[in-house]
Amino acid sequence: MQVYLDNATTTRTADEVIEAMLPFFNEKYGLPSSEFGHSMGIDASDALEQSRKTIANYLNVKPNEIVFTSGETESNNLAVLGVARAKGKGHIITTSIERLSILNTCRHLETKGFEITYLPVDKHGLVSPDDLQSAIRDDTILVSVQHANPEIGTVQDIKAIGEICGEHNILFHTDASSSFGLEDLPMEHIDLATFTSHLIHGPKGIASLFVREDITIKPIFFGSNNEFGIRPGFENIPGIVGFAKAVTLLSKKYVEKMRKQRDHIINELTAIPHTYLNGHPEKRLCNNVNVSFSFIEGESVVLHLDMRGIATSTGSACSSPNLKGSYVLEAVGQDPEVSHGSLRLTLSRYTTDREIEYALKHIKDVVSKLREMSPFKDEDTFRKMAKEEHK
Amino acid sequence: MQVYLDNATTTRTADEVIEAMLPFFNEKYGLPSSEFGHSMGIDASDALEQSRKTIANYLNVKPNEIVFTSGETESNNLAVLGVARAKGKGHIITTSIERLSILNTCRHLETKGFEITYLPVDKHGLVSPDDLQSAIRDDTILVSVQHANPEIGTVQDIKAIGEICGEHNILFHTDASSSFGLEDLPMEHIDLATFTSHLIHGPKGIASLFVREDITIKPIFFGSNNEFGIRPGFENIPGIVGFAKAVTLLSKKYVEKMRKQRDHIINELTAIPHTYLNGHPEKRLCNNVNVSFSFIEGESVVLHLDMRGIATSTGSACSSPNLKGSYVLEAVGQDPEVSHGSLRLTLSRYTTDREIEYALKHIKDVVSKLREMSPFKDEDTFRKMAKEEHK
Amino acid sequence: MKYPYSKRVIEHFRHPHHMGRMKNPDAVGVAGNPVCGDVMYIYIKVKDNRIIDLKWETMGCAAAIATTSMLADLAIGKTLDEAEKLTKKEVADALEGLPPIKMHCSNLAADALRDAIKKYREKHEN
Amino acid sequence: MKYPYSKRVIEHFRHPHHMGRMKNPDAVGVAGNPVCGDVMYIYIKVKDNRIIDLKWETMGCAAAIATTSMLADLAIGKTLDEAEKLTKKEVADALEGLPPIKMHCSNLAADALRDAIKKYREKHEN
Ligand SMILES: Cc1ncc(COP(=O)(O)O)c(C=O)c1O
Ligand SMILES: Cc1ncc(COP(=O)(O)O)c(C=O)c1O
Repeated sequence: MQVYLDNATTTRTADEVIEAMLPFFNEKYGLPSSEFGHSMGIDASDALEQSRKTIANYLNVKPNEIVFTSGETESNNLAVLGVARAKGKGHIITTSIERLSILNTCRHLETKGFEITYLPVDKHGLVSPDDLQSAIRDDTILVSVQHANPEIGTVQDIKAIGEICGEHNILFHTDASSSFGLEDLPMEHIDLATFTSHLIHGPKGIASLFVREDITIKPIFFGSNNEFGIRPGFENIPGIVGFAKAVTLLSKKYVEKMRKQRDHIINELTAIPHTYLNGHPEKRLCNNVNVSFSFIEGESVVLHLDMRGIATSTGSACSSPNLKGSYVLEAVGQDPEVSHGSLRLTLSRYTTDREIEYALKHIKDVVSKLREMSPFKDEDTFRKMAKEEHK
Repeated sequence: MQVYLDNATTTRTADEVIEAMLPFFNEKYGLPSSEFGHSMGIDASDALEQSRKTIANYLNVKPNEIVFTSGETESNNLAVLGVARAKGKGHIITTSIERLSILNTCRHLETKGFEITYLPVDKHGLVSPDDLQSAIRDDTILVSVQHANPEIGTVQDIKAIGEICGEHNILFHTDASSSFGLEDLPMEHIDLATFTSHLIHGPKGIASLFVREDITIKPIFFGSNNEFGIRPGFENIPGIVGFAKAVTLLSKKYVEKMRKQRDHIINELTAIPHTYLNGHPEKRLCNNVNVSFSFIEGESVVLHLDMRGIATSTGSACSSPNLKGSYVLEAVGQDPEVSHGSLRLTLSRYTTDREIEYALKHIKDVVSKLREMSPFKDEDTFRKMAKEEHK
Repeated sequence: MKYPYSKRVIEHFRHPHHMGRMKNPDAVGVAGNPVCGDVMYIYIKVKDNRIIDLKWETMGCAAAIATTSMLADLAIGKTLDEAEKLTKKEVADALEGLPPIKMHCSNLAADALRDAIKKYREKHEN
Repeated sequence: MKYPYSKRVIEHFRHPHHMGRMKNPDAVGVAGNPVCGDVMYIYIKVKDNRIIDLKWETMGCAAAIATTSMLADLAIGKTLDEAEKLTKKEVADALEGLPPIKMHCSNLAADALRDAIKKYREKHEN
């Protein structure tokens, strides 16, 4: 049995999406290069604008507020750098658990004279609106807070954050890639928002940035005058068509299903002794489970599970190419010895109950086998040894 | 009959390419997010590195010299901005007939204190190596000259240009998107080169930048540490796999076929009175025909041909969304009244002789019908009226 | 085929009305210029201050061709005073609209007609 | 399944040798720490200055588990002097190599063994 439980990394492209894209590869393969050009180009232009409309309708925004980009990373950069370049200088507020495409862009801006506040989060990964309120300065130009965290699943109070930004007339960006289709987003409180295709069973290599009509941002690279002058370059028409198709397939019924499955998994796993739930117990993505097992290390869990056909992920340092542990688990205050034992399971609409039963059985078995192998059997010894070596 | 003669804008994705991509949409849909993660991610990582190797082998360069990006525009920006950011200041030399992604990036850099020389071209679109030689200054940091022009097909002497750059120790970038697979490129004289997928029957939304191993450039956006730290963001695996597959399908035999077809078309069209060949008579892409018909306007030619199933393009201002004529035809010194009547036909490996005969018949017919409708019948009146209104 | 033009524009573009040079026109009007890509010549025959025939020659884009053809339909049979008042907007409306960008650059037929009427009057008032 | 590990590593990871706690060891060695994610306990039984039995417990990644298992195979039967000289490289080579990044962070079994031997000697030299 093959069970894919890494849907926060990427999702399977839906068959309906592939079918919608196919004609744009080898039949309607034109590009909208000229308004007064040939039919193949006009068809491409129609497909582009129709797709834009589909996504705008879903979000209840205007088509000219949707800009297509190559991915979440580019959209996030376009939002943050685009505002920074339009303003020239100032103060930006973000959080310590944003994506690297936000964090490293902010770090880059620090070298250019911008000042950045990285808001802390509580032990559940929540940003406090009060913290935001007190971080605001006269020269604050932008607040960027993700809708939901892809690792621990915590969903922020975007309405409260957006209202504070609105009161102070500060632009508010949210990376809503991880929550797209899973959680409602109060678009009326948001100025810029990132949505990516590959997390909603659309193709990779395409995303969008919502840019409220009355906002001016500057492009991050230069060329032709596409996408309202904000994003040059030929449009990835098959990708855009596939993205829009994926949006039409979003449905609340999947959310309900995943929420039930998630709660079942959390109940089963937290019943294992010395196991902690990471992230918020309630304000949490319907498809996200993240737990830490004391005494064992996550890479071995992921590897054993993979050998049994189950794809999962971990925040363990041993699993990362630079041996750094998850900065998100660090930000919520988890001790490193515990975060080594973290395991993330993320569901999709295609995840079946049978797959979940299979995965649960094997997770329990693997955890018990690895714990048998571990020198640690009780929290005291484990924590004490960690503390000693911390000194 | 449907005849697509706009292959310099974009090409049909080859069926073999689609077939190669398909499994990466809904079977092997993982992402290489962790080196020590699950099999689906490892398969994605293998596909990525195998594709990189395929493209590097074709170019006879090292795999770690190939960086994947979202398109020609991004690759060109990464080359020019990437060098500019690494150097901090200096002088850049380019030409007046580069792509907008080079020209507008250079214009942006002018606002940041960089100085740019835009080399002129001769009436055939050729850059003179002597002009380059004399433009070089002590603080010149980069030369960017396209391999071939997508509009008029002129192929530059990249070896001579690269040698001059080499002698002066100046980085040399070439946008080789339009010539990829059609003209040999002396990679040993080049430091950076742009290649895009959608012009060689690969998918849209994916391209690469060759960056010689010993060169440092800075990324243009920020995030995760992918692509040797030069291009962050999750990889578009299906796109990359499709791009690599398209490279394996390149073949000299198609070049030979297209060259013959091109010469036949040029012979037939220049036999029409008051018709001029744009671009170089010999140093010209094997798939490019560009002619100007006096007395008529290109948008009507393109539209009439489209109604007969033939997709072509024109440099006429009337065909562009901002009513500006082709800056390439302007740069080669063509009078605007003549460039309005330009028609570009660009071939692909799939273009058949039958399609060409069909197109030629209809082009001749359309030109003759539109000339019948035109107030101009002789060059003298035509040019004189243009001159008068120019004053 | 979904062109950026109305069906009417496409009809006139494909099968223009009254196209061609007139043998002995009473006046010839010109608008546009080759540098911009659109040039219209309008030839009129006038009788009792009424346009009894009109022919035209146009170099230009689809909008230029269609507007000249449309104008010919509209102008023939009108008195000079009536024809002189024909506006670009009337021509465009009769064509079921034009793309905004084409309204001013290619829709020059009314100008050419006014030029022809002016020249006719200059000749006949002398 | 093409893991970043050799077949040998995967074999030992799946079916580790000599794994478990030893009832009455002559000495226990430790290496690594929970903060870094890899901890090895090595239990030895010694007779006539020779390791006649070895067991181990490891918390850690696949490389940590496989190297401890491999080390057990290599050490059992060796004299203390021989066992003391076992290097990380020898362990890695016996496993047909390790990913470079894992060479130093997870390949700690030899250190744990040396720690056990040291402790054994301290106890028995007194
Ligand atoms: C290896 C890798 N690639 C890509 C990404 C996505 O990066 P971003 O959040 O910048 O889009 C991540 C996530 O952090 C990553 O770890
Ligand atoms: C409308 C349009 N889109 C995209 C492009 C490609 O632009 P670039 O050369 O910057 O890749 C062009 C070409 O100039 C263009 O005209």
